[in-house]
Order: sequence, then C-alpha cells, then structure tokens
Amino acid sequence: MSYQLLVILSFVLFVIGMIGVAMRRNIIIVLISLELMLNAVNILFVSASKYMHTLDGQMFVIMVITIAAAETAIALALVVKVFKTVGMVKIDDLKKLKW
Amino acid sequence: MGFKENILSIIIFLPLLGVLLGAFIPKENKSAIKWFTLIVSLVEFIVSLFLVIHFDSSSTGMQFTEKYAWIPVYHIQYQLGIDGLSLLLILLTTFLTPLVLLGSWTYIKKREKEYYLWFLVLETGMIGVFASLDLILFYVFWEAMLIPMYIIIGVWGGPRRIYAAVKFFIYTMFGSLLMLVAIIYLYFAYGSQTGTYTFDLLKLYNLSLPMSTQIWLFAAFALSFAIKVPIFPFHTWLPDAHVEAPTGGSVILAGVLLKMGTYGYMRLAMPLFPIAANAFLPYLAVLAIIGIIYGALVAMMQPDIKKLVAYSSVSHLGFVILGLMALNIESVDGAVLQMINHGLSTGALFMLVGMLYERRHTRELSEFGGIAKTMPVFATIFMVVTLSSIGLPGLNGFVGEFLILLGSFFANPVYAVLAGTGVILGAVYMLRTYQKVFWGKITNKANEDLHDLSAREIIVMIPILIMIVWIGVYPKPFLNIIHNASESYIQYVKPQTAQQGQADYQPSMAPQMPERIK
Amino acid sequence: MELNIVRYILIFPLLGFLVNGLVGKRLGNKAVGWIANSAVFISFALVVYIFIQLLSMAPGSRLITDTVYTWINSGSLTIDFKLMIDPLTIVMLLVVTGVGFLIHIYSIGYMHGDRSYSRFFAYLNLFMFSMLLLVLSSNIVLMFVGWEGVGLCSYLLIGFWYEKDSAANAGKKAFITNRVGDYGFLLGLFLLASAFASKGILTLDFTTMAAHISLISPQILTIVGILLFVGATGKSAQLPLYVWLPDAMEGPTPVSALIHAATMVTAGVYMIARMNFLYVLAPEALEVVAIVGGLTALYAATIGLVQNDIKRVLAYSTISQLGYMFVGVGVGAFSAGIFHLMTHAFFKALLFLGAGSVIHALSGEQDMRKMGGLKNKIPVTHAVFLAAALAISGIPGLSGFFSKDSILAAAYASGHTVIWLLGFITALLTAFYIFRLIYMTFYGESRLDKHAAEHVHESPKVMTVPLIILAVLSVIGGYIGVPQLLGNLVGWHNSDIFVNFLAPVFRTMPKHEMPVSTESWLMIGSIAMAILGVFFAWYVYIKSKMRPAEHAAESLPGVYRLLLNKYYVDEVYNAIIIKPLLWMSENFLWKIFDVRVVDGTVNGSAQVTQWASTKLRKIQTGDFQVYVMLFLIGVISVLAYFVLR
Amino acid sequence: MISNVLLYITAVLLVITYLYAVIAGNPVYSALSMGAAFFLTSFLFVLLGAPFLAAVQVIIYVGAMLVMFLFIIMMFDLNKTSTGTVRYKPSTIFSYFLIMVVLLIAFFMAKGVLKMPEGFTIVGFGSAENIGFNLMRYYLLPFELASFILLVGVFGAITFIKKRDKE
Repeated sequence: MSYQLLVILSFVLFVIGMIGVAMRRNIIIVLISLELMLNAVNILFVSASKYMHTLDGQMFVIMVITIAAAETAIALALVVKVFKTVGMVKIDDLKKLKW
Repeated sequence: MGFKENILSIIIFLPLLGVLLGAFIPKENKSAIKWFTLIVSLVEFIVSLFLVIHFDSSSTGMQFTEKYAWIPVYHIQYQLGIDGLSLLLILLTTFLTPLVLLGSWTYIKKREKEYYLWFLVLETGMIGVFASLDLILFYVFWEAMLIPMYIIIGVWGGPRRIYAAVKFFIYTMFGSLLMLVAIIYLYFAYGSQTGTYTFDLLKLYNLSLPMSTQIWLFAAFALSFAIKVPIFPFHTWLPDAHVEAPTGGSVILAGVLLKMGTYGYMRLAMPLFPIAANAFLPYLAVLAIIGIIYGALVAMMQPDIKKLVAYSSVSHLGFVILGLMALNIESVDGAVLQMINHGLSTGALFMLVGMLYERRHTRELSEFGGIAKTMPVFATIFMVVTLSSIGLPGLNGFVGEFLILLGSFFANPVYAVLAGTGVILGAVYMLRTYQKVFWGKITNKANEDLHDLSAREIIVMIPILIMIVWIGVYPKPFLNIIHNASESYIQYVKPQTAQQGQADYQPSMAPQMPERIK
Repeated sequence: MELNIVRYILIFPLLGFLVNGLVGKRLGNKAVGWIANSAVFISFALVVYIFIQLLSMAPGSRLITDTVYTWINSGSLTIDFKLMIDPLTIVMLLVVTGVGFLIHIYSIGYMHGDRSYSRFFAYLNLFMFSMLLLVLSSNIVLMFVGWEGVGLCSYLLIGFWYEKDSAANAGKKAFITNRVGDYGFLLGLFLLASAFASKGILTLDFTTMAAHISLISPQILTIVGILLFVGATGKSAQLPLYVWLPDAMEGPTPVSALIHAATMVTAGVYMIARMNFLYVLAPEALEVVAIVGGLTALYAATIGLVQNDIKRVLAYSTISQLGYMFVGVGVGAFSAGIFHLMTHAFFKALLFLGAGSVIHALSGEQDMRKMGGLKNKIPVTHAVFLAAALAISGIPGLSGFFSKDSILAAAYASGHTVIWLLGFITALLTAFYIFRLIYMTFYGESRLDKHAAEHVHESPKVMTVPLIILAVLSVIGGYIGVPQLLGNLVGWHNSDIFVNFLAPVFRTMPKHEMPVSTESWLMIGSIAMAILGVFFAWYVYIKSKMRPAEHAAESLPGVYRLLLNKYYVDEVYNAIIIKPLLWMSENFLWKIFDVRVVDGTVNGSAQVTQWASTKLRKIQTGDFQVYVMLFLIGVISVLAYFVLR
Repeated sequence: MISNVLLYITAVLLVITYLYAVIAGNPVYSALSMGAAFFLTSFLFVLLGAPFLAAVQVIIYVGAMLVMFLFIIMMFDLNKTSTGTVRYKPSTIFSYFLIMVVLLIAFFMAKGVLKMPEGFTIVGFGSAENIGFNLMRYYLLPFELASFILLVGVFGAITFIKKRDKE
C-alpha cells in the first residue's frame, strides 16, 4: 500500500473527526470526535515514521497520546462541572464566550 | 566604577531604588511614606547638584558619559551623557519633584503610597529621557515615563480622568510609534552606509541621508514631538489632561513632560535630519506662531483656571519652538531658557491653582473674586508668578521671551512681529484671571473665611520664587550652561541652511554672525 | 567716569520695597513711613551729591557710569547691567527723586489710616526703583526693564483699592494698553538691534549706538523711531493709546501725582530725548511725534473742558501737557521738551496733590459740581492751587510760561506752523479749563453736601508742607531756563542755563533762526491767550454765573455729549477691537475649532473605531464550533496559499 | 501482499467506524464505535511496524479513555438528555467539503506517488526496546514535560470536580 493512500486515509479520518467537532450538539460526542482527530494524526505519524525510516514519528505519537489523555481527563471533568451547574450538555447553550 | 563615572546612572536609578525600599513601608503608615519619598527626592536633588559643580560649560561635547553594551546582538547600548540642555532639564526635574511631593501632602487622600511611589518612578523615566544617548534607550525611557503619568492621571484625577488619561496616552503613543519606526529605519540606513550598525545618537548625527528619506523620518520624529510639546493643532489632549490630572501631575506634566517634546526637537529631530529640518522650518515656525496667538486667545475665554493655564502653556511653548526654529544663537539660548522658565512659572501656577482647589473644590473663575483680602500671601505669590508668566522684565519670563523674539526677528522680522502679539495677549488673559480671582469684592460666601497659605505651602513656593527672580535678574550662569549646547545645535542644523537658499531664512537686514563689541 | 555709588541710588528704594513688602505689616505704620521716606531721601541726597560732582566736571565730558554686572549674554549679544548719568539723566533724577520724595511725605498724611498702608509704601518704593532704573540705564533693554517696571507699579497702584471694580478694571486697562505700546517699543528695539547686527555691531548701549548710528540707513531709523514712539504713546498717554490715563485716576491721589503726572508718564518724552541721536537722523519720525503730540494736546484739552470730576480734568490736562512735550521733542527742541517735563512735574504734581487735599477735606468727594466756595475753608490749598494754575496757564513769570513758550517758539521757528497753531489754541483752552476748575472748586457759592460741609478741614502739616515747597518750585522753577530774548532785557547773558546744561547730550537739528521781533510777537501772543483763557473762565463762571454745562447741552447737544463722553473712544475700541476678539476667541477658536474640529477629529476617529467594533463584535457568536470552523478555514487558506502558489 | 490487503480492509473499516462515531445519535454507540476505531488503529500500527505503539494504543485509548467516556455517560445519563443530534447548516457542510477538496488537491499537487519502502531492514524497528532507547536518549526533555502535563491534568481534573468547602 502506498504511503500516499495512508496519508489520504488519515486526511479523511481527520476531516470526519472535524465534522463531528463542528456539527454535533452533544458535548460528549464532540469530545469523542476530538479524540478521533488526534487518532487520525497518530496514523499519519506512524506511517510517516515507516516511510522515512526513523522512529521520530513514533515518539511524537507517544507525546500525542499523553497529551490526549491529559486533555480528555480535564475535558471530562469540565463536562461534569458544566452538567452539574447548567444541567445541559448541549453545546449551543454554552455561549458565554460571546464578547 | 567610581561615583563620578557613574553619576548619571546613579541619578537615574536612585528614585527607582527609593521605590524598591519604599515598597516595604506599610500602606497605613502614610506620613512615613511621604517623608521617605520626600527625602529620596531631596537626596536626588542634592546628587544632581553634583552635576552642576562638575559640569564644564566650556566643553562642547557630551559630559559624564557612560557606555555599556546592553543588547549586543542589535548593537543597543546603555549610553548616557549630558550637555547643557540636558543638564538644565535634569535639574528642573529634580528640583520640581520634591516640591511636587511636598505640595501633594494634603491634596492626595487615597492610595497615598502608590501615588508617591509612582512619582519616583516618573522621575526615573524623565531623567532617563534627558540623559540617554542611545536611541533605543531613549525610546524605552520615553515610553516608560508614560505609564506613571497615565496612572497618576487615571487614578488620582478629576471626574473625567479616564477619558483624559486615555486621550493623553493614545495621543502620545500614536506619535511615539511612528518615532520607533523611524529609529529602526535609521539603524538600518546607518548600517547599509557604513557597514556597522548602531543606535548611538552621536554617530547617527554624521549620517547623511537623501532629502526624500529625511523628509519621512523627520516627519515621524517631528510629529511625535509635536504632540508632546504640543504644537498647534496637536494640543487638545493638553487641556483635558491638565484639568483632570491631580495638582502634582499637572505640575510635572507642564514642567517637565512638555519639555521632552522641545528637547526632542533640539536633540533628535532637527540635528538628525538637517536637510528636512530646514525644509520644514518655516512651517513649524508658522505653527508655533499660530500656537502662540491661538493659545493666548483661547486661554482668554476659559472659565476654568486650570484650563486657562493649560492653554497658556500652548502659547508659551510656541515661543520655545519659534526660538528653536529661528536658528540663531540668541533665539536658541532663549528657547532653552524659556523651557526652564515655563517649567518654573507654569509649574508654580498649577501648584497655586491646586492650593486654591484644595480649599474651595472648584476652579471656576466665576466662583472667586476678592480673595486678595482673605489670602494676602497667596495673592502676592500668585501675582509674582503671573508676572513671571507674562514676561515682566526682571523676572525669568522676560529673558527667555526677549532672546527668542530678538533672535526670531533676526531670522525673519515677520515672525517676531506676529509672535510679539502673544506678549500683549499674555498680559490680557493673565491679568483678567488675576482680577477675577483676587480683586473686587467678595461676592461668594464660601470665599469669606478661606485660610491663607500654610507654612508648608509657603515652603513649596519659595524655592520657585527664588528661581524666578534669580533667572530674571542674573541669568548669566544659566546662559553659560546653555551656550555650547545651542551652538552645537545650530552647527548641526545650520550648514544646510546656507545651501538651501539663504534668502528664505535670512532677510537682507539680518546679521551675518556679528562680532562682539568689546 | 566710573562711580560705584550710582548703584546705591537704586538699592535704597529697592530695600525699602523689600522691607515694607515682606515685613511691613508687622512694623507698624510709623516705621513703614519712615523706611519708605528715608529710602527715597537717601536716593535724593545721593543724586544731589552726584549732581554736584557732575557740575564740577567739564561741560563736554559730564558722564558718570557704573557697570554692575553682565545681565544677559548670548552669542554676540551682551547686555550689561550698567548705569549711566549724564546731564539729561541728572535732570530726570532730580525731578524723580525730588518730587517723589515730596509726594512720599505727602502720602504719610494722605494714606493715614488706610488698611494697606505698608503695601502702599512698598509699591511706591518699587515704583521709585523702577523709575530710577528707567532713567539710569545705559542701554535700551535695561531701560525697558524700568519701563515695564513702572508700568507694573502703575498697575498695582491704580488697582490699589482692588475691592472697587472700577479700580481693578482701570489697573488692568492701564497695563494692557501699555503692553500694546510696549509691543511697538520691543519691535523698534529688535529692528534697531538687527540693523546694528547687520553692520557687525550688535549693541543696544546708548553710547555705542550713538557712535555708530550713522551706519544705518535713514529708512530703518524712521521705522525704528516710529515704533519706539508707539511705545511712548502707550506710556505717555498719547493718541491713540491715551485711554488708560483718565481711568487711572481710580488710584490714590498721591499715585496720580507721582506716576500719572510727574514721572512715569513722562518716560516717553525722556526716551525720545535719550534716543535723540536716532531721531535727529529720522526727521520723518520726529514729524510723526510732533503731529501726534500737537493733536493730543488739543484733543485732550477739549475733553478737559467739560469734565466734572476734579481728577479727570487734571488727567486730561496731563495728557494735553504731555502732548506739548512731544511737540517740543518732535520739533527737535529736546531741551525745551525736557524743560517742560520738569516744570510740568512741579505744577502738575502740585495740582494733583492740591486736588488730593481738596478731596481729603471733603471726605472723598471728587465731583466739582458738589464743590464751590472752598477758598476760605482751606486757604493753604487754595493758595498753592492758584499758583499751580497760574503756572500751567502760562502766566508770565511762572515756570509754565517759560517752558511752554520755548516749545511754541521752537515749533514756530522750525516751520511747523500748524503744530504751533494747535499748541497756541491749546494754551487758551488750558487756561480756560484750569480756571474753570479753580472757580468751580474754590469760588462761588458752596454746593457741598450737608454731611461733607460739616467736615471740611485743612489738611495736616505733613501734607501742606510738600504742597508749599512744590508751589515755590512751580513759581521759580522756570528761571533756570529764561529765554535769551528776555535775558537780554535785563542784561543776563546765557540766561538759558537749562538749555546750555543739556546741550552736550543732544545732537542738534539744523538751526532755525528767527528774527527777534517774531519771537517777541509769539511770546506776546501766547501771554494774551493765557490771559484770555483765564478771563473767559472768570466771565463764564463768576461774572455771569452761567450754567455753561446746561447752556452748551441745549445749544450744542451733539458736541457737548461728544466731549463729555470723550469722543466715545473707549466705546469704539470696545466695539471694534475687544468685543470681536473675545467673541472670536470664545465662539470660533475655542468652541468651534478646538472642541469641534481638532477634538472632533480625534474623538471622531475614536468613535469610528468604536462603531466598527460594535458591528464587528457580532462575529463573536460565542459558539465555539463557529470559531473552530473559522480557525480551520484560516489554517487551510494559509496552507493552500503556500502549496498552490 | 497479505499485509496490503489487510491494510485496505482496516482502512475501510476505520472510515466506517469513524463515520458511525460521528453520526450516531446515542453517545454510548458513539463511544463504542470510537473504541472499535482505536482497535483498528492499533491493528494498523502493527502492520506499519509499530508494535509497541499498538499496545500503548490499546492500553491507553481503549483501556483508559474509552472506559472514562462510558463511565461519564452512564453516570450522568447523558444519553437521555441529548435531544437533537446534528446541527445542519449547509454552509458548514460546504466549507468542510471545501477543506477536504483543498487538502487533497494540495497533497496531490505537492508530490507524485510515493511508494512505501519494501525491504525492511532495521530489526525491531518499533519495538519497546528501541522506543525506550530513543525516548530516554533523544526525547528525555519532552518525555519529562509530558509527564508533567499529565500531572497537571490530574490536578486540574481533581480540582474541577472537587466540591469547594465554602459552597
């Protein structure tokens, strides 16, 4: 399988994740989509690592996984907090960022 | 690393050291803070007198120079040095600061600690501007000094203080950003011409740029300083800033900050770009003259005393700029002296207005009348300062105005004829004010039992009065200090004048550097 | 000759000012009076001493200088604080310190009981200092210092009773009008300086200027002369800047006598005499001086005819007499001008002080319509007043006759017939209005208020003694300048001592000889005019007991009202200069230009920014998904640009 | 050859699971679909010579993250609160389509067809040993920093959830 196809695969996966982030109302699903985007990037890293014959890509994947883990933890904590205070997880109700 | 070698650094950073130490004084202990800052500023003044003692008024170059690498990558140096012009302005700063602190003793009633400490910060900034010879260092001090002033106006000011502070800040920032761009351009221009890069002012003086470039750079510098001076029509921030600023802020603003504009013209804008300067010269002179007359006319109609004094500043600084533009030794000497004079007399006027405000909490002219009866000492001091401000011979204002008008008459009689009307108008608005405040019957009940100046207030005023009389009666020491600075200023700017067409600036009857009569 | 005591003439009044001004309140009135008077007396004594010194020197070399220090030095300009005494100076010094001293003494009595006694004497001493500086200075800039200094004192003293609005306004008006004149003076000074500078001699020293004046072209000198004369019209109350002097009568009467009659207002005449070396080379400028002087003399005299305030009559009289002096210097007879200056100082000071004595006697009444019949109630005042009136009218034998006559003779001799005619008519008017004043005040029936009538009293000794001394001077003062024509009658050679004494100071104009007979006829003519004037006044006010005011008001209402309202000059100035200027400043410059245009531009740009922000902030929906989208579009666009380009 | 076929199959499955995770109405299905995607990714990693990462992928993503998601969903009954599913905005969809097109065009224009290297010479390319060696040798600082970030994440999560005493 060509490297190119792998890249396209990761692009496709990334954009699918992105669509999820941008278009879902459920905040949990938004977070899931975010994880999926990260995962798509990981795929790109690993294939590049193989293509370029170095381990650097894989190193990055480790970092990404670590960050993703931390991020998920905090994001979910936030969700819990928001749910407790607002009682909602619909994203279009959270517009406090306005102005 | 002796005392004398680093004297300028010591003077610059002494107040800042005071701030660091003063920060440890608890906020509640107000009198300790007042005394501490006062003592720091007095020590500062005494140290700055050291400069006078060791100043060599016969030497033409910069003195007390210091030079250390600061940011070597970009060839930015920590470079200090002063000549007569800077010396007098530094002295004016260190002279006014203790008086301002003492004058604010009872005026400021909230957040005293911050107020007094900010003033020391301000002093560091101001002295730094006058002492730095590296453009980036200059710029840093120039901007740094804005912050304390912004805070002083914005926190301790009058009801519209936020508007005034923001207006002040944005006006000045607008100008100085253009200046920064010009400074950086200069850096690269010098580098491409000589192969070495520097922000050293003294080296940049020797840079010769084509006319087209100079015009733009000069415009950037000139605009920045014009706002600061302020030259008509960039003056409208001044009345607002003055009216809203607390007394101390007004005094420093009028006394020192405005001088930075004129200082900038004399130190940077004109000598750096002589060709462009000569091209702009007549326009600036005309603006200065408009400023003189316009400021006086508008001052004449002000109902608010402080606003009136602010507009009178516009008029007085018009004289300074006119003096600088006339480009002969008399007028430039006069202009520098007038910077000091304006600092003293307008500073004193603001202090006096502040004292009045402290008693009556209003500055409307119509609220006053007949105060000479209840406050005779105050009335007397105000009279002396008023007379100094309108340039009565024998007091300081006259010497400066006389030299400026004489010099500008040499340069172009029309300048002096027009600017001279400012002398008449000056008398009109100041005497009108004096009459409205002090003379006549007491019509307002509130003025009946005003108490006269306290001992502290008199102590604040006396040094200024002494200086006012001293400069008026015996200005020679000051002129001696100024002399070489103005001569080198003329040398930097003048040669191009000769090439550019003498006729424009030298009317037929003007002198060709006359001989002195023995 | 260098003589260091000259500076002490200045120092004592200055000390008196400082002591009285700073601690006068605590010293008590008696001490204040002593300090002020002795300061002036010491100066007077010094002047007399120097006068004797001067007389002992050879006539041609009478010059004493005293260089105190270098005042201003800038480039090639050096202005020394240097004092100079020559015959012209010494005459002025004697007048200033002598008359000044008498008025100081008088003031002790007059100002007795005033709340601001010490302030008054401090100002008076400051005035003496400034006036002496004006007279003593050896260069024109230092002279300007004194020039402005006396203006300041005039301002302070006119506004002495500052609680009265009229006094405060008058003080301000005096200062500002003077400033207008000073503006001209300064420009003249600058022009002169630059003219000298262009010849390579930047100097403002009288002696040096006199030595090199011929280098400068007459055109420039003429302009300089006229500009300097503008200054003189301000200070010496000539057309068109005379308006402040009548109002200046708001000040205490000794002030009117000292400043607005005897000394300060004559500074303009002194200045032109001092600059004679310049004016001699600028005949056109002198012509202007003479014409303005002549017109002012007549003009002010006509106004003086109808005024009812005793001091205002004297004020217009002063303006008129100053006009005479300018005629004198204007036709090149500098010594005649200075001579009249001196005699005028005697009799006009006397008239003012006498008027002060009358006012004092009547508890402050100044309106002559409420006086009358005072002759026997205040006999000393009446006597001295009469002497002064005779002197000013030009009755032969008194000082005014000699000085006025020499001016008119010089005017006629130099061919200024029209100006002579102006002066000639003025002589008649002068005699008329001054005797109108005498008759209205001292003769006829009493028209006093009841209240005032009860308190009429002669002034104390401290006031009358100076009056008597001045009266003596007014009578005999003229005999130092007896015209040679009269001197010859009694076989007195060189009878014109005054002219001879001053001769070395002045450059001479081309001499105009005139036949003895003409001179005699002129003299007889002016005597006749004086007597005619006195007679008319007697006829109108005593003999026929006409009420000329009502009469005139009925028969010539227009003219009468015009005169009474001083030709409406104040109103005209107000309407064409002051009001429009104020209106323009307030409504156009400040409220429109400053607030609308400049601030409008600044605030406008701020408002545009703000408006744009309120519109643009709608983009900020707060919906993070929109942000994500926009962010990504941005990233992709940048990426696309780099890849696709 | 076999591995290539496996790769294609995995890729197709990945796309399907991704789509379902994004589209699913119920968060639980979505989460489970994400788990499936992680498994597939891990399989892909093995095929691409990264066995260690494959293991880590399963452990962390599936073992920790997926469980966490499910836990939260269950605990708060989030699957019942959600009403609408997708915000359909034609402009949004169009922009994403555009992005995709641009990305693909960009990629194809950038390079020609890139073949994967066939013969794989390095022994134990993605092994734990090699990874560990690299990590400790060349990536020590990022590694430590990452550990720090994790620590901060832990603290952050705890403080968010923690009930304030005052309240």
